[in-house]
Amino acid sequence: MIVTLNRRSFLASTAAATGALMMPGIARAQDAIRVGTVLDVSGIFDAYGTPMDMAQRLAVSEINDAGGLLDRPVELISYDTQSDIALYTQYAQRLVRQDNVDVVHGGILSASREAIRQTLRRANTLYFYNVQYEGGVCDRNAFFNGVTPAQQAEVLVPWAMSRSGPRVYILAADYNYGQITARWLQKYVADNGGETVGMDFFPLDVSDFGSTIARIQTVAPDLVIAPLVGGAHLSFFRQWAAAGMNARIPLASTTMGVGNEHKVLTPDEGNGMMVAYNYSQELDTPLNNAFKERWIAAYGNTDAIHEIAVSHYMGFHLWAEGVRRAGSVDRDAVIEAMEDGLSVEGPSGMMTIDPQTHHTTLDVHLMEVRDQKMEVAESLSQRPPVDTQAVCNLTENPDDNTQYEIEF
Amino acid sequence: MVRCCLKEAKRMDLAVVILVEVLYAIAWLVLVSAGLAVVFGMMKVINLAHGEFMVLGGYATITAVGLGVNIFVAMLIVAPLVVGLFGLIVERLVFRHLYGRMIDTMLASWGLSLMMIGAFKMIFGNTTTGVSGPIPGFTVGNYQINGYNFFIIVVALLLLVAMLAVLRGTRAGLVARGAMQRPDMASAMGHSPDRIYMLTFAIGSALSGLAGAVLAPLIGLVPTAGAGFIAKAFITVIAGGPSLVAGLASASGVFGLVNQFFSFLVSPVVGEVALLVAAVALLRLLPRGITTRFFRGRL
Amino acid sequence: MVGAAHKDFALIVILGVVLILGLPLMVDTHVLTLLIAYGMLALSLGLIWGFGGVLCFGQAAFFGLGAYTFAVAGINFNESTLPLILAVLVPAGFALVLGALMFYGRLGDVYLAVITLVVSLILFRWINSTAGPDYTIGAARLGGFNGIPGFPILNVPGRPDLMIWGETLYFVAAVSLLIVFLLVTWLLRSSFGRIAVGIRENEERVSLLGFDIRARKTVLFAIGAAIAGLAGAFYATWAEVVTPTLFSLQQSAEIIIWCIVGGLGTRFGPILGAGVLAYLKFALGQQNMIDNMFVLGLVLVLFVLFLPRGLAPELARGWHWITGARRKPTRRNHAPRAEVSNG
Amino acid sequence: MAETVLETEGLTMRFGGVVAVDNVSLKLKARELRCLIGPNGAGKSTCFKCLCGLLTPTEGRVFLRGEETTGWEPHQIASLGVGIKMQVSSVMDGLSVHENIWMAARRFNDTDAARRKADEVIERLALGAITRAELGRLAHGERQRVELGIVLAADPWLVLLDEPAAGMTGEEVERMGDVIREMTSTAAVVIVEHDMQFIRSLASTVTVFHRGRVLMEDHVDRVMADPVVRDVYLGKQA
Repeated sequence: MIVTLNRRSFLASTAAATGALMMPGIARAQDAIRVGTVLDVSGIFDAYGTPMDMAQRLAVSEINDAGGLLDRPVELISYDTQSDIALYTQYAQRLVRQDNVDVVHGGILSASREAIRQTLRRANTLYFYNVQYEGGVCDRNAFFNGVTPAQQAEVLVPWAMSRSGPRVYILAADYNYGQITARWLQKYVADNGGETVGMDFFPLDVSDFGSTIARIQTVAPDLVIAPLVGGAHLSFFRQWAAAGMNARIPLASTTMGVGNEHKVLTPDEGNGMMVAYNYSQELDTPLNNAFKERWIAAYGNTDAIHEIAVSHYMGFHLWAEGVRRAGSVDRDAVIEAMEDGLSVEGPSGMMTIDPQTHHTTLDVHLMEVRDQKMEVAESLSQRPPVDTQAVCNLTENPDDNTQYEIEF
Repeated sequence: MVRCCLKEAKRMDLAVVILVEVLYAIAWLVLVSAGLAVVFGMMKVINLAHGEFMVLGGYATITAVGLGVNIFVAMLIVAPLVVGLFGLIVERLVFRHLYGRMIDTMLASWGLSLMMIGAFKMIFGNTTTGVSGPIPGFTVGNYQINGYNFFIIVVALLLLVAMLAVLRGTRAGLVARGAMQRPDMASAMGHSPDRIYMLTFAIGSALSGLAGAVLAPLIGLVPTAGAGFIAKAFITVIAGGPSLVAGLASASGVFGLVNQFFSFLVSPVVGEVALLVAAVALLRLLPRGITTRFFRGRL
Repeated sequence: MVGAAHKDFALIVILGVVLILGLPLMVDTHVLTLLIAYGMLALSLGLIWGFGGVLCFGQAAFFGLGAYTFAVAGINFNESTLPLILAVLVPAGFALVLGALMFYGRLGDVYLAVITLVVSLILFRWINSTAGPDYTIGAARLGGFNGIPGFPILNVPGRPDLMIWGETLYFVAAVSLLIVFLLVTWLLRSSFGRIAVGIRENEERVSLLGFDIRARKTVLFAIGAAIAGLAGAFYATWAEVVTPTLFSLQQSAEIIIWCIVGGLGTRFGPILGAGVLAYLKFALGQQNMIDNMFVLGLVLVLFVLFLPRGLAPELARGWHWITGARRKPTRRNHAPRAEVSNG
Repeated sequence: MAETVLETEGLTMRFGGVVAVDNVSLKLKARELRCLIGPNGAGKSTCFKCLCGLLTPTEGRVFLRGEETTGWEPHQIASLGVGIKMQVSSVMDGLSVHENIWMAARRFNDTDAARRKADEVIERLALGAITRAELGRLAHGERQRVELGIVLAADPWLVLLDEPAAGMTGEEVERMGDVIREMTSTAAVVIVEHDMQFIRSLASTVTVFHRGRVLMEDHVDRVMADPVVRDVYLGKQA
């Protein structure tokens, strides 16, 4: 291999050949469909990743128990990215070059998604990002089934403000998710006649919030909204409660509970926090109850189930349905089948692919944490991803490859 | 009229809150650095596994609490004992073969730190654990403060006083002071340096364990949490210079003040960077530490 | 002497070419490229520490700086030749300033370690908090925790459309490492290198001979940083993403361990150490039985205790023993880590 | 009249409250041999360190060949052509005899000339047998000779020696004396020394230090005969 003329076209045409070349001695099970995942099963984001990995394995075993996909078994190749963004590109490259997978599911933090999205696009390997995020990514090679700000924050903000007051303080994780989400929150606060009186960003390893809690008190907001992420940021909620602030200023979050934080915190620490997600374990639907039973059969109890584990599970089934409809695992065939407005019903209700954005239309529930549970206060059914729809149209512009950010 | 005074009162409250936060930051640095300072002061050895010793203290506390031990007993007694004992074993196994080889000792302790992180991951899982603070919130006028901050401040203060008392008032302290000034002095006085080093290391480890234990309720404990402690402890001890207690207190004072000032004014990240910049500036100006210029000859 | 030098260079080139062609038969070139970037990084510290006596606890700072420079400049210029040069120059320039600050301040060993450590921590903290949209250099967003993905990878000079990747990247990186190795060999044979070794052995003596050790140490420090920066650029083009963890303490720690395990005071040792340990880490990362940090730590402790001179001198001794060609007695390597500073 | 190569003016060095060197003024002519003596702690070594730039005096000035060098770095002073040997044997242990001496010569010569110069010095000091040996493995006397070689290799016009004869055997001391006398044909030499026998054999002018001050300055024989000096010196020694 000498210097290649055009790297992209080269990769596309020889990805399969390279993979085979690199591991000459190993015979492959030609008939298995190969699914790759990259998830943080260890490190400070393991609270997100481990249940997602469990959900992934559950979904794969469900499909294999039912005879596989297109009469072929599904083989899962998963890598633990150890909460290290640099490992994402490494393992993504390995998945496409060496393991030669048919699809990649995974990525948790938006940073990890952006680290691998281009690699997978270049390699023409279909990518599913199954986690709630800040919205706006427009890429025909990728599908998104997590809630975006227009689905989540747009309803959470007015609801939380109506239960507290118009002066809002925002505390966000300092990376693309937190930065962009904070700007959406600012917009919705203003749209609802409120005022953002303060905004702070915290790197993901900050765990001492003492000075911040004092600062918030000098501003005395009516409401704090905290899109904080990861194990270190969990201490904010602890310290907030330890200072007795939870009795004084109501708190809402777009992320709290996604990693089952409400189960790690004591009831006293967590009670009253307001959130909005696509899923709650407390949803009493036949599909959710059946799902929980299967989960219990596999893992003993439902402790680990959380929002993004379920969306990961749903994302995998969305892809599986796309493969069934397409009758092949070929990337273009699957994309076309998916763009046909394909939908799947599961533990979190109905999910329908929006062909224009490759995002999904889904249910959103406004919830309040009560005794380590998320009690549903209000359900809003089938909300489309209007934020991304406003900027992204893959039907007209299939080569688009940008993440649009909210201008404010 | 009433309004102005309310504002005045609120400002007073805020001053109290900030004062408590600053004292807390200083106390935090004192606690985090104490174990390292003892080992460095006596043996001129930088124990780079210090952060992991602290994490071990944290895990010891959490495990003990999980077994039903009272949290204060777990923090103040169980954790220092466990970590002190661990330090003793490690000193016998590894470090005593390396005395006089300063850089090698540092590297071995670094290796130990990596091993401990690995062991934590295998034993406790690469995940975040924690306990909730045992002290309720505290009201100052219009403000709420984390009551646990006071506990940290008191522990740090008691620790400094205890160190001073031991160094000043006991025979062991006398020997220790001798050893700090001239390493050969202690042996001349008829004390085996081997034993002194062993005990110093064990005591330093116990202090690390104590620090990790009392800080555990404030943070989410992960196997790699030690890295966050060692750098600041390292900086504080070196910047403090040769006098144990005075160096610890003065360096912690300067850095805690700088850190909290900027944290409060801008953000915690800027506070931390300000601390680091202050450290570089301080070492450039006083390359042998604060206590070579001020507080000379004190403890 | 001149003849001996030529023979040495020829030997290095022959061995180098054999290794470059032979290694891909055993290890996947994708992994090898990473090992080469790490080997170059280890060589950079091996030079300043093993031959100059400067123990830098923040060598990763220059590595990260090189990688970030490559990424940021690549996004701005849309090609990679100038960025590659900048990736060498920017860390070198930074090291000149930092080195001057430290060495002209007559800081002792431990203080040097603290300052380098603190500086790399500052860089890490700063880079890690640049996620906001305001932190841009030209067209490049620094991205904070996200790092910078999607920058142009290495291309043939003058031809941004001819990209170098995969197996080609391996050969380019390997030949670059060989060239850097030859340059280091030449440097160590020059007066500058020999005086640098003198400084390692006895700083005061050399200054009393009339050499300005501060300037010399600063220059050597900058050369080390330049090599680390180049390694960073190769890492960046290999990984296709740069993240703040490049600046981390963990990364700095690994470089030091590579040097110790490979053999300080040798040129080949650090490269060997990096190759062996990075491959070990990679292989251990594939399994969940035993944590790779644990193994790495254990290796370091065992080496410090039982094999403080590292692998390379032992291998050399074994080689001489096998060939029976003990032309000169094996030198006791006075690595600068054996002394106790009483300053 | 020979030119003045070394001069100090009111040289004073304080450490905290201790005055180690107190208002010392020295003057040395070209090719002069001068010994600084005095009991332990008299300040002669501190004074020596001020001369070669290892310490910056608190007060006072140092001139070398008329140029003020107060506060200069050691390497700047050495660069003027001053050869310095410290009290504690200070060589590059990991390097060979030849490399050590070559490095000293390299400061004032190019690579090849430095090699020739090193060969010459090695020959002159009869170090030929151990030229490739590593310094760390040599006996004390040999190391001292190598140090002298390091000083000679730079062709200095001023040589500063701190206790050159310490720890040497009688025969070695004798040879050292010869080398030093030979040095004075081209350079002024300052020696800090304890060993009275050695000083006597050099038969030079002596400056006696006591409590940081210059007690007396005269020819060695007259100094040794002086009752005050005997009192100070021997009183302390005993």
